[in-house]
This record gives sequence, C-alpha cells and structure tokens, in this order.
Amino acid sequence: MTPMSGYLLLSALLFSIGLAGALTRRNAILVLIGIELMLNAANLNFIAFWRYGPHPEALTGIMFAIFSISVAAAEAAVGLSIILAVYRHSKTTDLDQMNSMKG
Amino acid sequence: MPEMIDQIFVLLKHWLLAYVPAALQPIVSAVLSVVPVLVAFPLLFAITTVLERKGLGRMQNRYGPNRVGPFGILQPMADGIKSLTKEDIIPRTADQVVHFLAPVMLVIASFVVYSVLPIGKNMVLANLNAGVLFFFAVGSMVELSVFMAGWSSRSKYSLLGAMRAIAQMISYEMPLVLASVVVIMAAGSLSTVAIVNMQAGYTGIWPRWYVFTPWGLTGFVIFMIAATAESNRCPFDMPEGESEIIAGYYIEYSGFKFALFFLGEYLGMFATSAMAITLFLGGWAAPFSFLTWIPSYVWFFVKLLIIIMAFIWVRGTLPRLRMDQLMNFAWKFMLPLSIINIVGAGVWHLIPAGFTRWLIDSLLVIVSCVLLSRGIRRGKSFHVRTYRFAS
Amino acid sequence: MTITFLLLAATTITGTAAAMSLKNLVHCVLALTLGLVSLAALYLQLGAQFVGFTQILVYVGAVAILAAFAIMMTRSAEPAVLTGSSSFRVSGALIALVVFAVLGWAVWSGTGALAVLGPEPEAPVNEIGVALMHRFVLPLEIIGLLLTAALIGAGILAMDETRRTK
Amino acid sequence: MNWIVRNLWLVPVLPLLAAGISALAKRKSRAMAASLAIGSMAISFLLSVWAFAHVLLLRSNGQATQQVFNFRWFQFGNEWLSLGWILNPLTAVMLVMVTFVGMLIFIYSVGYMEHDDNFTRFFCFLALFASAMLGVVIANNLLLLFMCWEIVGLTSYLLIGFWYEKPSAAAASKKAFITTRIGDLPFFLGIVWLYAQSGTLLFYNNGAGCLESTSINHLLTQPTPLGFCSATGIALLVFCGAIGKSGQFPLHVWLPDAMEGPTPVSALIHAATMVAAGVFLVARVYPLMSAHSGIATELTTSTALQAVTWIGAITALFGAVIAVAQFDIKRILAYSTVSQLGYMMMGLGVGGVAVGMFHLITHAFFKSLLFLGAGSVIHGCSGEQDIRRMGGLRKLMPFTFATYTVGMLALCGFPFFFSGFWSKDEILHAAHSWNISQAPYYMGAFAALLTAFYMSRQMFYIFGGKSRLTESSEGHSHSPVSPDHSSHHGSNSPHESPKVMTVPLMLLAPVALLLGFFGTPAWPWFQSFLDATQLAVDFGALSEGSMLPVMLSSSVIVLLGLGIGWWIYGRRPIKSAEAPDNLGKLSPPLFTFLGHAFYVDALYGATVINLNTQLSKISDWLDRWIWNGAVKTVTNIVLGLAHLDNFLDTHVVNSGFDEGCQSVSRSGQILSLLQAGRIQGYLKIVAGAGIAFTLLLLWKAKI
Amino acid sequence: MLGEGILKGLTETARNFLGSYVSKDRLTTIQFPEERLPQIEATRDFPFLVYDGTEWEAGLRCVSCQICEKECPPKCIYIEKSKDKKPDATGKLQFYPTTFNIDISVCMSCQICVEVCPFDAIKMNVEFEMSSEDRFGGLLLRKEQLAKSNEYYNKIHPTEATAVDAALAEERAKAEAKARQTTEAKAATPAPMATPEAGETK
Repeated sequence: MTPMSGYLLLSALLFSIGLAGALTRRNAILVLIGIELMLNAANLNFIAFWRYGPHPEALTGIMFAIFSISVAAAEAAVGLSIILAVYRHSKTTDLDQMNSMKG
Repeated sequence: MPEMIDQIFVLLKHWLLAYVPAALQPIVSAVLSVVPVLVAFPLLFAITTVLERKGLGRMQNRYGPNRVGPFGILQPMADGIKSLTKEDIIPRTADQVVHFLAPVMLVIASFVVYSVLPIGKNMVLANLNAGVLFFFAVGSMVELSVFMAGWSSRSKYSLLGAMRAIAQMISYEMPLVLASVVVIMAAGSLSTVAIVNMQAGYTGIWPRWYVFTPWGLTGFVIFMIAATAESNRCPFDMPEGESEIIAGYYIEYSGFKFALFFLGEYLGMFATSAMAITLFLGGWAAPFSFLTWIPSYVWFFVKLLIIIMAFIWVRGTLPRLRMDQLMNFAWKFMLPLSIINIVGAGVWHLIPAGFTRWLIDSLLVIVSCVLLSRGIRRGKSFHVRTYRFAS
Repeated sequence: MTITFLLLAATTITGTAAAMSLKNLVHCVLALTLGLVSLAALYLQLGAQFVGFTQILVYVGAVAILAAFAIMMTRSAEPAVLTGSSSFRVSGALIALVVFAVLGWAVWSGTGALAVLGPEPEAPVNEIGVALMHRFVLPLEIIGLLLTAALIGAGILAMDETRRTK
Repeated sequence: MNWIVRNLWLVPVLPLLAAGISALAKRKSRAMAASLAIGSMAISFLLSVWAFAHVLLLRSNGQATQQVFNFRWFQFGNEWLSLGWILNPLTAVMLVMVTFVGMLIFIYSVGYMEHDDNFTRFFCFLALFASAMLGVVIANNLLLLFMCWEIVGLTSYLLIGFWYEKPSAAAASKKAFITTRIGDLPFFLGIVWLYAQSGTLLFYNNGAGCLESTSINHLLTQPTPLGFCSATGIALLVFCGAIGKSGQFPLHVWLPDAMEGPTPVSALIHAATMVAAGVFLVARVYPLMSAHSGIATELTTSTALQAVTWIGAITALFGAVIAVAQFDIKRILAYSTVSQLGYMMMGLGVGGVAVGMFHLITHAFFKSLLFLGAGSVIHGCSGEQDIRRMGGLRKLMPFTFATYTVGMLALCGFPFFFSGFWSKDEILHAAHSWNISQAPYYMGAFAALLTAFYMSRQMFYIFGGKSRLTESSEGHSHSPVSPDHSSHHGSNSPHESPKVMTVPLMLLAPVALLLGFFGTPAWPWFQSFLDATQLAVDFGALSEGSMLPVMLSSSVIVLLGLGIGWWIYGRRPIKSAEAPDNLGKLSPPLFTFLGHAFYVDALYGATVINLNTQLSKISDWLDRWIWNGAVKTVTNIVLGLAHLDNFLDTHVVNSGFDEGCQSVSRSGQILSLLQAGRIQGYLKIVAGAGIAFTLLLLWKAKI
Repeated sequence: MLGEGILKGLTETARNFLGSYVSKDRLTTIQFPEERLPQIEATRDFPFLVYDGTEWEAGLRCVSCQICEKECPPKCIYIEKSKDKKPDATGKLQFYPTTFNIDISVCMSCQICVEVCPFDAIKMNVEFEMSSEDRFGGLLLRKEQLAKSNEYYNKIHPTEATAVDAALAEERAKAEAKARQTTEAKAATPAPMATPEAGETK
C-alpha cells in the first residue's frame, strides 16, 4: 500500500461520499455541498499525483488544484444564488419539487 | 549587550531546551515558544480593557475605573473574577454542542493566527513562506465561529447580530487582503519575516518602512480601517450595537464563554494590528537608527500599544455607522481604493526612484480618493429611511 | 502510512460523512468545514502549503459561510421532515458504493507501478507565483474573467427582484 | 340629318322607360302605370307624326326619303358591330299606325282592366310590347330587328298568359311562344348566313348595307348546294320567321289560342301590330326577297316571292274556311286575322311592298276596331264569349253595334266606302295580273266570299234575334275565372260599355272608313308614298286594264257572301244557346270538322308532340338503362375497389402503422420516465455512465 | 474632503483626553462617598416637623389642623387630633397631633404641605440616604422621627428659617402687645377674672 494509493483511495472514498450525498439528499444546498466534496476529492488526487508524480517541479498538479478551487468557489457562489432565486420564486429547496421549468 | 537583551527570550528558550531529552525536543520547543504568546497577549488583553475604559473616560471628561487597585489597575482582575464566577446560563432551545464550540473555535482561531507574527527578531513561532496567506486563511475561520455562535443560541437578536457581523467581516476582508497585497508586491514574498527584513535598514536616520511610501500609507490606512471593521470595533460595531440588538451574537452567552468572546475579539484586534505593524511599520524595527539598542520585542509592543491607543481614540469619537453605509463604504470606497493602490504600487516599481514616482503615486491616490468619496456621497440624499421587511 | 495521514483521513471521512448524513443542515455545514479543514491539513502534509491555505481561505472562509447564508435564507435550518422514499435513498447510496468499488479497484490495481517515493518536493510560494505568471498566465486571466463573471452573475441572480428590474 | 332622325331612338325608348318604371312600381300604383304608358305612347305618337311630317317634307322637296343613323356598338376582334335605325316612308307609316293604334288601345284597356288586380303589371307589359314593336319598325340592323323581334315574342307570351292562374291561358302562352320560336330559328339561321355572306347586318349603310345592290348581287352569285342562290335561301329562311310570327299556314295554330289573353291584348297584338311584324319584315327585306338573277326591272317574281304568295294564298283560304265554324267571338276574329294575313303575304308576293302594306294598315285599323268592339260586347255581357249565348245586342249596345258593323263591313270589303274594299281589291287585282298562275286570285276571291259570310254570321249571332244571355248566364259562364267580367255589374242584362271604351271605338270607326280613299287606284297616294313615285290624280286608272272587272267581281262576291249569311242566320236566328248552328244542321260532320280547325292541332299533337314524347321516352329509357347502367356499373366497380382499399387500409396498413405508433409511444412513455425532471435521476445516470467507462478503460488496459 | 469631520472629532476627543490630566476643572466628577457636593440651599427630600425650644413634644408648632393631610397629592400624611389642648409658642391653647405619620416611600417631596401649613410647622428636610431593609415599616416615619428642632431648620435652610423666625417673633410681639392691652383694659376695667396665661416660651 504505497502512500500514494492511500491518498487515491481516500479521494475515491471522498468522491463516493460526495456522490452519495448528492444522490440521496433532497435539499438543493446539500447536493451542492456534495458536489463541492467531489471537486475536493479531485483536488486531493491532483495534489497526490503532484507529490508522488515524476516531475513535481512542473507544479502542474498545484496549478490545477488552485484553478479548480477557484472554479469550485465561483460555481458554489452561482449555484447558491440560483438556489436562492428558485427558493424566492417557488418557496422550496426540495429538489423533487423543482422538476418543472414552468413559471 | 543590547543584542543579548534583544535575544533574551530566544536564548532562554534554547537554554531550557537543553534540559529536555532529545525525543521530546520538538514538542517542548513548540510548547516553549507557544506558551509565552498564550500568556503575553491575554495579559495585553487585560491591560487594554483597562486602558480602554480609562481612556474613554478621560475623553468624556470623567475618571474611568479607579476603585479597584491604585488608579483602577486591578480592574481586569476584577472583571476576570466576575466573569469566572458568574453563572454560565445556556438557553434551553440552544444547540448545546455548537453553542459550546463557538467561543472555543473563535479563541483557537485567534491564537493560531499569532504563530505567524514576528514579535521580535527571530521570535516568530512558525516562519511559513506563505505566512500572510496563512494569517488571512485562519482569520476567515473567525467568521464561521461567529455564525456558529449566532445560530446556535437560537434567538432572533443573536442570529441577526451574527448575520450582520459576518456580512461586515466578509465585506472588509477584501480590502484587508488587497491592502496587504500591496506590501507583498513590494516585499516580493509572502513570509512575514521576509517582509520585516525587507523593511529593515535605515537611510540616514529614517527607517525604510513601507508606510512612508504613498501606496504604503494608503495601504496602511485602508488596512487599519478594515482591521477595525474586522474586529467589530467602534465605528463598525454594528454586530454588538448595544442600543439596538443588545450585544449581538454573544447575547446568550454569560460567564466565562462571554469572557472568551471578549478575549477572542481583542486577540483578533491585536492580531490584525500586529500584522499591520509587520506589513507597514517595519515589524520589530526601531523607528530611528539611533534607537536600535532598545530590544526588538519592545518596539513591537510599543507600536502595538500605540495602535491600540489609536483604536481607543477612534472608539471615543466616532458614532456607530448604519449597516448600509458600512457596506457601501466597504464596496464602493475601500475596495476600489485598494485596487487603485495596487496599481499605484505597480507603477511605483516601474518608475525609477525619484520625485516623479512620488508625485504620480500620491496624485493617483488623492484623485481616486476625491472621486470615490464623491461617488459615495452622491447617492446619499438624506431622506427618511424606508424599511423593507424581509420578504 | 504515517499516523497523521490516517488521523487526518479519518477526520476527513467522518466530517464529510456527517456532512452528508446529518439531518440538521447547519450541522452538515459545520461537519463539512471540519472535513475541509482536515483535507487542507492533508494538503499541508503533502507539502502543498499554498494550496492548503487557499483551500482554507476559499472553502472554509467563503463557501461554508455562503452555504450557511444560503441555509439561513432558504429557511432550511428548521428541521425539515425527511420524506425521502427509502428506495430513492438506497439506490443513490448503492450507485455511490459501486462507484467507490470501481475506483478503488482501479486505484488498487493501477498505482502499483508508480510507487516511486521521490524527495519531498517543496513548492515555495514565489515559485508558484512565477509559474502562474509564465506558464499558466492564460488560465490565470481566464480564471480572473470567470470569477468576475460569477461575482456579477451571482450578485444579480440573488438580488431582490424589485431592485433588479428597476 | 336633323334632330328627329338622330333622336328617333326616343320613340321605342320612352315606352321602355315607362315599362321599366311601372315594373319597379308597387301593385297599388295603378294610376301611375297607366298614365306613364299612355303618356309615353302619346309622346312617341307625336314623335312619329313629326317623323312622318319630316318624310313628307323630304318627299315634297324631292330629297331622298330614306335617312339612316348608324353607331358602333362594340368591338369584337378588329371588327365593329354597329347598330342603327332608319327613317323611310315604310318606317314612318308603320310608326304612326303602331303608336296611334297602341295609344287608343292603352286608353281602352284602362277601362277594360279597371277591376284587374295586376293592372300595373298589364300596363308594364303593354308598354314593353309597344317599345319592342317600335324597335322592330325603326331597326336598320337585322340583329337589332331580331332582338326587338324576340322581345315582341316575349311580351306576346307574357300578355297571352297574363291570367296565368288559368291553365288554358298558361298553355296558350307557352304554345304561342314555342311556335313563334320554331319560326324564329330558321330566321336566325338566315341572319347568320346573311352575316357570313355579306359581312354586315346593317340594311342601309350608304352603300355597304346588306340590302344594298353590292351585297345583293354578291348574294345572288353565291350558289347553294340546294341549287338556288343564297339570296333566295336567306330570303326563305327569313320568311320562315315571318310565317311563325304572323301565323301563316303551318305555324298559325297559336293565334286562335292566343285569344286567352285579355281583349285589348288581342286587339293590339293579334290584330294590329305584332302579327303584322312578319309582313313588315318581308316588306323591310323586300329587296333581298325580290332579288333574282333575271331582269331586275320587270316585276318577275323570284322563287322567294312565289313561295310567299303561295303560302299567303293557302293561309287566307284556310283561315277563312275555319272561321266559318267557330262559336267563340274572339276565335272567329282570330281566324279572320289569319286569313287577312294570308291576304297580305299574297299581296306582298304578287303586288309588291305598297300593295301588302296598304292592306296591312287598313286591316290594322278595322281589325283593332272589331276586337275592341268584341271586347266591349264581352264586357257588356259580363264575360260571356260564346256567341250562341249572346244575341239581340243591337238595341242594348247601340254604339258598339254601330262601330262593330262599320268594322265588319270594312273587313268584308263592302264596295266603295270601306277601306277593306280598296286594299283587298288592290291585292286581288295584283293577284289577277300575276304572271305565274291564277290560282291565288281564285283562292283569294273565295276567301273574300267566306270572309263576308262568317262576319255576317257573327253579326246576326251577336246582334240579331233576341238576347239569349239571361237563360244560361247563371248556369255556367264560359270563362268563370276571368275576373274582369264577374257579375260586377249587378244586373246581368247587357249594357253599354263605359265612355273610356266607346271613345276609342268612335275614333277608330271613321279611320276604318276613310283610310281606303288614300290608296284608291284613282289617287294612289299611299303606293306612291311608299314607292317614292310621282303622284297624279287619275280617275281614268279605275277603268283601265282589268281593274274594273276585278272590282266588280269582288263587290259581287261580298254582297253574295252577306246574302248567304243573312239567308242562313239573319232570317231564323237560333232560339236557344243549345240549338245547333244553322249551317251545322246542313252538314254536321263538315261543320264540326271545320270547328276543330281541320284538327290541325290534333295533327300536330299526333305528329310533332307524339314524336317528341316518343323520343323523350326512348331517351329516358336510354338514359335510365344504358347510361345510368354504365355509370352504375362503374360506380359499383369503384365501390368495390373502395371497399377493397378500405379493407386493405384499415387492416393491413393502418393497423400496422397503429401498432408501430403504439410501440413508439410506449417506449416514449418509458423513456420519459428518465426525463422526469428529477436532477438526482440525471446524476445517477451520469454516475452509471462513469462507472461503465472506467470499467471499459480498465478492462481494456487489462488485456 | 472625506475624513475632515473625523479629524475634527479626533482632535476634540484628544483635547478632552489631555485636558483631563492638565486642567482640574475639566473633571467634574467627584468621588461620591468620600467627597460630597455642597448641597444647594433649596434641596428638599422629605418633610419634617419643627418644634421650638428644647422639648420636642411640647414645642411642636403643629396644631393638627390637618390641612397638609388633605392637600397632600399622594396622601402620605396621617394625623390623629388630640382631645386636650396645649399652649403654643404665643401661649394660646391649641390642639396637637397625637400621631403624625409620613410614609416616605409614597411621599414625592412636592413641598405642597409646607406651602399650605399656616403655622410653618412642617418643612422639607435635606436628608436623602434613608434606605432601610424593611420595605414597609422602615419607610413610615412617626412623629418622633419627624420632629426636628428649629435650630436644625435654621441650619439646613438658613435664609428661609430666619424669615420664618422673624415672622413668628413679630406675631408673638403683636400677641403680647394685645395681651398687654387686654390686661391693661382688664386692669382698667376691674374685671376680676384673671386667666392664667400660658407660659410664654420663645
């Protein structure tokens, strides 16, 4: 069990936890958080591969992680504002009730 | 000899370390460097409470506490004992776990921040090369604890106070970070020790602190304003505006937790002012070349005290800002100004030293100040405030 | 497989699992912050200091607070009655499990070859800065643009309708 | 070309206008309709007199008495169809006659139709008829003439069938219309042929008209497959139209039945004007008729004229013979008209335009006089038309009796005083001097004898003896339906007609008397007027040539006829209505045979009608079984095909297609479940896809 | 210019701050229990009864006419009239109150009782530290606690007391003159009856 596979396993677990959350929870915010988790799992992979990868000095893993963090932040912001807008309109954050584009 | 005094604590630590078995070396050294910080700053907190109350009193033509101990020196002891002995009431509907965690997390976050501040020459707990980033990262944990406090006590006032505090802190975190970016650009490194070293040295007797450069000065002013807002002090003490929402998010706390909140708040204040010192006022550097014989940590604490006095002074004069004015000020004045300041710093580095550089930068800053101020005042026709109830 | 890694992994997993399973949303967010902080610690342990601190600054500082605000604004803090039909939840969990199994198998079988343990690469911040400015300057600009767009977009989306249509 | 010629069109148009207005008017506006008709007729009469004076003026100062006004009607292709009207002595005379007689009859019918509901409609038709007749008279274009000719036919149909409630009247009007149409068809063919040959239908178009020498010569040179030249052919065809309209021999059947119409109609149309239209037509196209390749100057008769003569003679004899055995007062007069028309045709054939026209004019006056007299008799006898139920009216209706006797004597041609004598004599004289054969003369003379006989029979029936009206009037009156003779007068005894009816009689009587003197051989003003020859008073002419013997013989004939009439009917008038006719007693079968007009109707019925019905039966059979059958079979085939197609469509194509659609929509149903809007559902699909791909990747990497 | 107001404010507080150390009169606060502010002359807290001479029971000026009881807005005075009479300062026999209670927890120190008292028997005291443990009894002052000497009155309200004393003295002088005239008249008129005169106490 090399240290790297430990990290990869951890990120896989994180990813599946995020996915499970996204799939099972009904509240839109929780789904969003689940997606954030999946993104973090990906980040962990990047850093793990950077750390144990062949060319750490190229810093690509880190760059990728930084960019993905910023994108995730932007995405979270927009996602939450969308949820707010939907809530203001249809007074619910329950995903099952948000199934129609009408209105 | 002055060198020895300057490094007295470092030597002391090393001396003590010698007695510790090698295995425990790292842990003990960590403990030895952490404990003085844990002791020094709460003491400073105590002193500041007294200073503050006496200072405010004096400003309002009255004495200030002078009953406990000579000239009220022992007042903090009394406060401490009072807060310890007071009964710690937890509201029934409160969320016990989060309620308890909130102050703890606040204090921890506040203390962890000190690890990166250089109190004296090579007296810094952790010399991270991303020190400033660490400072802001951990600083932002404070907001979370405020939210936990506000929400967990399940009362309208506390939640309202918490929301206001968070909104304010987030709004002012931006100018704070951008103001520090200016210094990082100049110093070329994120590590606080490097920044201080960049400001060491004197030209003639004048120190080469960043505050003496036009962008440095504006940066410093922006930093201090943002700092006051960050620590919810005086002109920006909306969150615990006593007159409106009775002490904001720590309303449901009493006894020791209440004291912890106070401690956290003051520590936050000291931390940001310490960062201001490291960034703009040359950290532990002496103000004049001929004064270097005074130990570095003394200068640090002197500057800190001066800044604290400034805080108190500001608290004595300025009335509380309204929420929308506060937010407008942050987003429409501070943020643009700090961005322009960054441009100014950039320009500063491009132009060779000399009068033109000064002229351009100061002009840039002054013009933008005037324009932005007019921008703020433009919309402000003083009319009866209309309330919009939460939809 | 150092102790700290195991410890941090455990905290991350408990944090995230709690985040995904707790009923009270605020607790979820707090558990999430715990998970994310421990993840940041993992980054530090891996030597990527800058990423760890940005992770804390971005996620704990901003995203968690944003989620908390969102929860407050959409009144989901009150204990909502959990009506999810069990089959719905079970199928979700099952699929997640299958995904984990597949990934785990992939990791287990795949990374055997890359077990090289290079010297601990350290990435000082200024190197990152240099790399950002030279090789990755285009993504940086694009990210800048993206972030401003997201800022404005989120602002407008969440703005109160009456003010927006004025 | 002065004002009257240019505005001659006013003459027909005014009555047309009157007809139009009264047509649109309400039934109640009776006074307006009457006054409009009479007024327009009066104005037309004045204009006609003006035209007559204009022609006299032209004659007196020696100019050409014929003036023409043509105008372009419309263009088809690059040719222009132009119409026009003509003013020459023939037109002038006819204009005056038609307008004068028409006006009198209009005035008369005001009184006669007083109690009729459709008063305005009657006057509208009368005005329309008058305008059409005047149109025929002044037309300078054969097509215009033909158009007016058709309108005249129409109005005769309308007027005969005026009381259309009476089935007999409706049948009579239909009969009249159809028989005249049969005559008009060849007439139209003639027109077309003429147009084809001569290129224009204008009579006189300063040289280019079809009746002018150039086109006549051209026509003469055109041979026809039947041997005679096209001129003769066209003439014969045109003459057929005249036969139909004037009720000559083969097509005369409609005239007696036309008596169903009100008496003024009979008087105006079936005595004076319309029937004369045929004669006028022949007179108008006389140059065409008389054209023959022989020597133009000498009056050798062309084949067309010979035909006219023969037809005329036969009709004259035929009409007279039948008239003897009739009992209806108006039928007797109708058949006498038929025979007189025969006389006119014979006159035209043998004597030329002047002879025929002179008899036409005189006949118009005394025949209208007789008809109006008969009308007042009927009016007096409150609708009774059967002479056997009349009698003894000479004391009861003195005015009518007096004017009636004048008319009767003029008709018979009583020597010297009456116009009928002079005009008939002219014809007999011309017939006598006809170079082809003497038969027409003898037929004419015998006809004159019979004329005198049946007229005197009629006189004695109506006016002689005692009145037989009282016995049977309440039994059944001959025409129960005719509204105007209802026993409105309260007392059934006959009485004199009102002033408005007797005044026209009083006016017509002297004209009937004096008109003859205009055409006597001694002072032939009328002939010279028509032939545009010099006029000279010459009493010698009376005695020169065969004139004197012809006159003597005719007067003897007339007197003989009257005597026989008095002998049979005057001495012993029948006592009761049912008593057999005196002549009938002599030879009952012959009498009844003549009574039914030689059973010509029956003959036609048997032949033409029968043929028609047979033909219709055959065509009906054909239509029902052959064509219908064919169509039915075809429909059946199509139906079969349709059923087959339907079966195929529903069971094979449709159901197949439906199955297809069903399956598509079912699968659509299933697929739509995927798209149910549940976001997590989509996420699961993505996750599944992710798993599949990774497995694929790994599995591929494995091998 | 932005911040102008702030600077002015800061200078103001700075002046206050430094001023407080430099000029004494800035700090007007006094350390209460140790230092006290001289009371102004017209302070008034709760009423007290004035008595002349040394013996409070006899010298009470109050003749229990009960006007103050009626006039008192919060009704905190309770008087019971005596049956017998005692001679007052001018020697005239007057009633005196057997019990005279004032409930100072109710009294609102409006000084109406002083104004309406025809005999200047009731004045306002300056004593304010009258807290007690017992909420009811402790705050109900009886006649004994209320009675204070005239000298005390002169001490706490000097100007007012002297004016009142002068008026009383003049009144007594007039009464004596009249008494004298009556005695002379009696003397002049040998009216035998001699009423024993109350001892005139000043």
